Amino acid sequence: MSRGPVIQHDRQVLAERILEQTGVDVARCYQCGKCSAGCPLAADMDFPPSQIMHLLQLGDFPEFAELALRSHTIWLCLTCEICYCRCPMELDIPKLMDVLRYESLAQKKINPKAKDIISFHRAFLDSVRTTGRLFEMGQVIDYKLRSGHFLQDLLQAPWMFFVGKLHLIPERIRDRRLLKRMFARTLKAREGRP
Amino acid sequence: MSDFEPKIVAFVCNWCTYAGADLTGTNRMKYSPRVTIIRFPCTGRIDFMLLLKAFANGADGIIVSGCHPNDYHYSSGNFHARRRWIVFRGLLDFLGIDVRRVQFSWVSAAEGAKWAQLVDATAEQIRQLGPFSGYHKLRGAGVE
Amino acid sequence: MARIGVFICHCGENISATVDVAKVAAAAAKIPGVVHSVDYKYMCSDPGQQMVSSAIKEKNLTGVVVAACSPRMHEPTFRRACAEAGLNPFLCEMANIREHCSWVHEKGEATTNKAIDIVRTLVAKVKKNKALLPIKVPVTKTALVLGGGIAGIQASLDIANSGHKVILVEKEPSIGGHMSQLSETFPTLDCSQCILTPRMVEVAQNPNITLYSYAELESLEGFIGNFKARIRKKARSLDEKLCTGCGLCCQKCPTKKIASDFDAGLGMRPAIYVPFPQAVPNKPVIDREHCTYYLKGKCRLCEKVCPTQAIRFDQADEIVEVEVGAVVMATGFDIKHGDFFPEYGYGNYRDVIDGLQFERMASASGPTLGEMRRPSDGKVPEIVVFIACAGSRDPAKGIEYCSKICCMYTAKHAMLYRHKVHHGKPYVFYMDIRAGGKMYEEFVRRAIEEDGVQYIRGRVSRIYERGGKLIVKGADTLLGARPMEIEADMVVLATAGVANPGAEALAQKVHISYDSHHFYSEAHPKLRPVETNTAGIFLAGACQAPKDIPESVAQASGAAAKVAALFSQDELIREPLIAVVDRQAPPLYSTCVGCFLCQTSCPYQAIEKEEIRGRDGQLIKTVAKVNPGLCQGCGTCVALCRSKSIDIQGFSHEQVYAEVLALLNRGESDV
Amino acid sequence: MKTGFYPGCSMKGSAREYSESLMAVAKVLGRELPEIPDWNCCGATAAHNLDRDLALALPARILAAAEKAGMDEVLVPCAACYSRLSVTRHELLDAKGSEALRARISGLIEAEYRGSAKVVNILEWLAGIGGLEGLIQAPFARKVACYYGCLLVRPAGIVKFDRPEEPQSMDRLMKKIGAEPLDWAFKTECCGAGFSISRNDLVARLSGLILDDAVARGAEAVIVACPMCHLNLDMRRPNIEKRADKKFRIPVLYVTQAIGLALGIAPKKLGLQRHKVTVRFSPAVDKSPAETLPPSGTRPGEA
Amino acid sequence: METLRNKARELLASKTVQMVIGYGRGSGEAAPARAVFIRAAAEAESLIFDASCQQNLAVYLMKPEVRQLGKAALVATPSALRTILQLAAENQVKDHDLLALAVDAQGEVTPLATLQTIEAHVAALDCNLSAGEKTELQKYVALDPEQRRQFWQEEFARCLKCYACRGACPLCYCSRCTVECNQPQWIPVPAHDLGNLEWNVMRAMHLAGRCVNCGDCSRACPVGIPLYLLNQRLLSEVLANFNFRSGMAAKADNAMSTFKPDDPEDFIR
Repeated sequence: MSRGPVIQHDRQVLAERILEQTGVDVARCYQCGKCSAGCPLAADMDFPPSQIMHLLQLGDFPEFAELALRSHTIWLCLTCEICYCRCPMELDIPKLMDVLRYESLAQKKINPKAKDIISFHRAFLDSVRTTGRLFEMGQVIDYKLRSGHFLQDLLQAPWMFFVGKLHLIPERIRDRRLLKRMFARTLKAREGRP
Repeated sequence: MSDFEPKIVAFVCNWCTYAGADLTGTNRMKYSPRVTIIRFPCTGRIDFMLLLKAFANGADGIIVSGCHPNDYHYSSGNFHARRRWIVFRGLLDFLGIDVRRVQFSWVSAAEGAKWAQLVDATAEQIRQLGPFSGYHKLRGAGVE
Repeated sequence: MARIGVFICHCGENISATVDVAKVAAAAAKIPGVVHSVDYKYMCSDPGQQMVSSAIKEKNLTGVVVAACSPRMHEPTFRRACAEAGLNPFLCEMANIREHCSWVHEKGEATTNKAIDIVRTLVAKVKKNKALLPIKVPVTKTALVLGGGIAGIQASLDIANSGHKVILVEKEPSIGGHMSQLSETFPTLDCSQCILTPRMVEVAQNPNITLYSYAELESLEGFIGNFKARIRKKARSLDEKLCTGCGLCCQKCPTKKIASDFDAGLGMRPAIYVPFPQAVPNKPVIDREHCTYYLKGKCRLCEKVCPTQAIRFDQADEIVEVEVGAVVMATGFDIKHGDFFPEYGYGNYRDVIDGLQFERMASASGPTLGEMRRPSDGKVPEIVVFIACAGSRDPAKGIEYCSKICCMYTAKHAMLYRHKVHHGKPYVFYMDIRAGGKMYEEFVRRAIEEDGVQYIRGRVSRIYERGGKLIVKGADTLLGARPMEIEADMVVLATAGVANPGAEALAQKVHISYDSHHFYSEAHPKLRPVETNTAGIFLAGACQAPKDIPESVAQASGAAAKVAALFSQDELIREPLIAVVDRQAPPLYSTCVGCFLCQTSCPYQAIEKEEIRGRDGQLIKTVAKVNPGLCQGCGTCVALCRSKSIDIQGFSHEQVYAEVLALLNRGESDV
Repeated sequence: MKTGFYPGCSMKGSAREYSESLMAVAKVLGRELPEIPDWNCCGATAAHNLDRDLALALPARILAAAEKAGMDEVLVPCAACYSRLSVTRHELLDAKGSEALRARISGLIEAEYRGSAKVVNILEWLAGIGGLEGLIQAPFARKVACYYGCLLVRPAGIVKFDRPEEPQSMDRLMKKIGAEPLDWAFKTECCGAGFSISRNDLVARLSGLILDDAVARGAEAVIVACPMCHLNLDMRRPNIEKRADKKFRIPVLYVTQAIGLALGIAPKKLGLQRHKVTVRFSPAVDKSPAETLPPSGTRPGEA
Repeated sequence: METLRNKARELLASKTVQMVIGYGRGSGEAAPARAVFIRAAAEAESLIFDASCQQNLAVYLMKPEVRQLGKAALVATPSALRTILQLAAENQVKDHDLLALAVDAQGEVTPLATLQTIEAHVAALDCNLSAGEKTELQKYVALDPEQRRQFWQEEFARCLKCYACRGACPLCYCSRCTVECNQPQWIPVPAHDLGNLEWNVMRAMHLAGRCVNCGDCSRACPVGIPLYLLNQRLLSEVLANFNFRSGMAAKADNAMSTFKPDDPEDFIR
């Protein structure tokens, strides 16, 4: 590392995979920074969106692409779409972020700070997988178990229950088997879990 | 059939393809001698009847080539030519005349290498198709 | 009976290394009609040319084929040699056996045979060649200059000073264009008015220049050297000859609150007005859309106060017809206006202004008399944010190209602001600073180093108003793309430079091509930058692309030089390789049936309708006719004509037909 | 024209008042809104964060079910679900390479997705209903901050019903019921969306900025059209206030609740009692407190 | 039929037109209808209109001897109406040169005095190839090229170069046909295979973007060559590639004398 990043030419770079999967050509970005200027969470990100784009533009240096995959940014991105909406080159950054998340998951390069966010997503989808819909109560419990944040929001639950917003029994759809098959062929197949 | 050497006539425009073929020469790139060029001011000038005349008089294949659209000496003649070729090809095809014997192309004045490739590829194509004897035989007595 | 001479060149060894030239010469000699066939080491050398010219004389040749290099190389050489020997130059053809044969094939029989084929083809062609005479077109030595901005002014003065008449047409009431709106100019900070107004006065006083202000081109017909233009002089509603420009009417006009275009909407003007005090001509116009008399039928105050009784409420537009030999397009540009950038509140917040508005604010003759006062409340803005590329380099909301002038004028604006508000703070959001040009980079450095303009690299995402401040949300991409907010008092957008709204319609009117942004297209991006594809029409200034003043002036002088060169001769001489429509003896007159498909296909509008009339004046038929001044000889019409009534000289039906047959029919047949 | 209804999961739970108020309003307007049979969750943020095919398949199954039930359009009141369904429809019908993708997703959902059912959001749906003005019982004469959030107006190329900056459709709707929509700066800024549970610190900050601007401009209520936005601005109010170290008393109403009040529907039927932040509006013209208040729960400032 | 006759009488009596070009009974029982030129109101009863009236009478508009007789009213089938518009687009017919009497299968007669009204009338017609025509054309398109070549060779072998196709075609109005050019001789004079092919290729190309598919060339052909197939094939090409239909507007630019920058060019290297 003391020599600094090293160019590697003989590999398919991340930017090319992104282009293939999303049609977003990172080469079109000319680093005006408007995405970062408008991003609601840019200040919380390790690499604001324009910098993610630049890391990908320098794809001949694998270490830079790696920084993008290991970034906290890709998990903080809320898909609020404001960057895409204002990008002068009409680059669909939110869609690109999706691909970076998939790559980060597949290559097991998840930023440790993103653990809670991903736990929440997993809990959410588990609920959908088993019932076909989101079972808010179950999901929150699942999330607490995954994240270890047992005490957070403890005070909310009774109130929600009281005003009729929290159900104790999940709603289930009829064709749950199909849902299971859909999960098995997508997320589960990708993650290689039962 | 292996010693068959096709006769190919190239109808080209003066400003792009003719100059492109000049560049091929200046760069000493080699290509098949079976193709001979006839110079026109513009692809727009090329009458489809001339293509028929070439086949009738023994051509096995034809190249028609001019300036790329929008990169053009006479602002739009090649666009008109393109339309004409679309219809002419449709007609030839409907008459059962093998349209692979007419190769249309855009070769600019800078594309010397493309010209050489085009000629060789066309010559090879026509070599595979063989002599256009079916058409040549149409020429009955008393012509010309 | 044809008597053709064939001259085979060795080109040193360039041809003879792979082609058996002696064999080619021998084969050529056997072609019927060939009476002379020789080969020589260098045909293009003096002795080689001498061989051609003596053979023409001795053998009484009716045609010459020089088999050598590409005609693009030496056709003019040999045609000149033929002409000098008394043979019409268009009876000489070149057979290209070098670029198209000896250089591209290996030595061998096939190569020699191909050379023979090429020679035979050209011999067949030249037998069908006809002697042609160059086309002469008379030239009207008056130029029409459209647009009276700095480019049109410069072009007019240069043409007029070379001794030719100029008709200058300006659509606004005064010449001066955008340059007259500017406060100071980069990189010298000259006062724009100070350097421009003397030129405007020169235009008014030059006897060679006829100025039509408040006028527009109605139509343009004809071709190089011979255009007919119709100009609409819009009604000024006053008699220009009587008006002395005293200005009393403007002072007394009761309708005073009309947003002034000249002041980019920041200032007000009356309904009868001159756009600015130094206007040329200094004669007012009545704005009929706002004048009380035209709206309500009452008032006529200006008429009452006018000391020379010059007001003419019933004046109508007037059409003037002029004949000109050349046209200079100098119609300038516009900046992108309106609500195209909602995230910046442009068009919504009054203190978000554009570059031209800033110029008027900074101008000593502007609505604030040069003081920095923001439009909403007239307060001096303490913090001003300048935003570069507002719409430029932005295919999503603006235009994809770089408007070129904004980097420099933004630096100038920030600098001028700092000169006027010493304690003020100017910030510039930019992505790249494009300061290529003499003293340009130095100018930008001066803004940063001496005038303390703070440059921030990044684009602003959004601007919103809160509590009388404009909150500017940006980011600094040099500092980890950190988002930042500036509470500004005023924001100046360097909005994109675009073509004038009427540019497309005007281009169609004069038949010149334009790009997808409606900027006018030059004939060649490098080698013919001031000409259009239409002969006789030239370009000057920002109607071609955004340009700064020095570039506009340089191009205007270039266009003027082209016009002067055109006017230096009484007749234009053109190659006669053009299309002609068949003419026959009565009763047929022409085989043309007048379907006029040729007319729509012609890229040059060179095909006209000709009415053939009998002695009694009765119309017999309408047929096509090619205007030799406009035809460029592409031949698109020739291939389209079903009755083969159009032919093209130099590539005639007979010539190309003979070539095809000769190429494919080896052996001795003569076609 | 058969319009189907996709409630989405939160309208069955944490946002049930949105559903209740919608149904009450639809009843007055004489519209039937049959639910899509056996609908499933759209996958929300979680699915597209983790797996693209799943993120497309879940909404595709919903849309295919709507098609099968003969629905020409589907009303999706939840902005987040609307976004997922719209994006899916775009990807499977209009985007480059959509044909192959459509085939693949149809395989996953074991049904053919054709794309015949349109997806409409609540603002589009309400704008399409004529004669609303004539039904007003008590004009909702309040200064309101119309909060569109992210997903109703973006991405502009896919949801094309209003412009992405300075949208106006909700403002127009509010004018129809007698409210005064304010010009404010945070109409389309993000509230923190799906981070309500996993990163409520971020939600507290972003939502705080929104409330701050609305209050500063004199708004009496924030109007929303998204359960997530409501959750963040209303239920997360204690977190917001804690982070901002100040109190915000401004209530947050679903667009259907505001309309319901103007139509004279009783607050309880509109589910106003289920809010964290007390809503003191009643359908009466005068600004007296609502007759039925939520029985209990955490009042602003009590958390 | 009586409506038509009455209209003709009225037009002639009022001198609105000098002549009505219409259909009359041919000689013999099964003979097809033939063109008649009615110049007096009294002759109007010889006018007929029935299923046998197929000829495109617009062809007579281009004959100088007919033109000399003054303004005509033309009994016009849909093809004839489109021909009139196409001729107008080619500057051969001007507004008010003629009056069209549009007739349909029900015998309904609509007088159309201006090109604009003809345009409006034509716009309401179905100008697509009929289902039967499409099926037949498709049959040939589906053949392999060699079968198509043989088919046409056999068809053209019968061609006599009598030029009846040209004579019947209202759009073959050139005062000098290419076939009559001899400097150079573009088309060989004798009726041999090559000359026949070149003649028919040339005619088809010259009708591309112009032919309105009236079918009179095939009806005129004494040896029954299905020339309409060539024309239908090219009008389908023109429609598919350039989205252009001939004979729909009096001021339309021709498909073959215009272009679009994005015309297809996948066949060009």
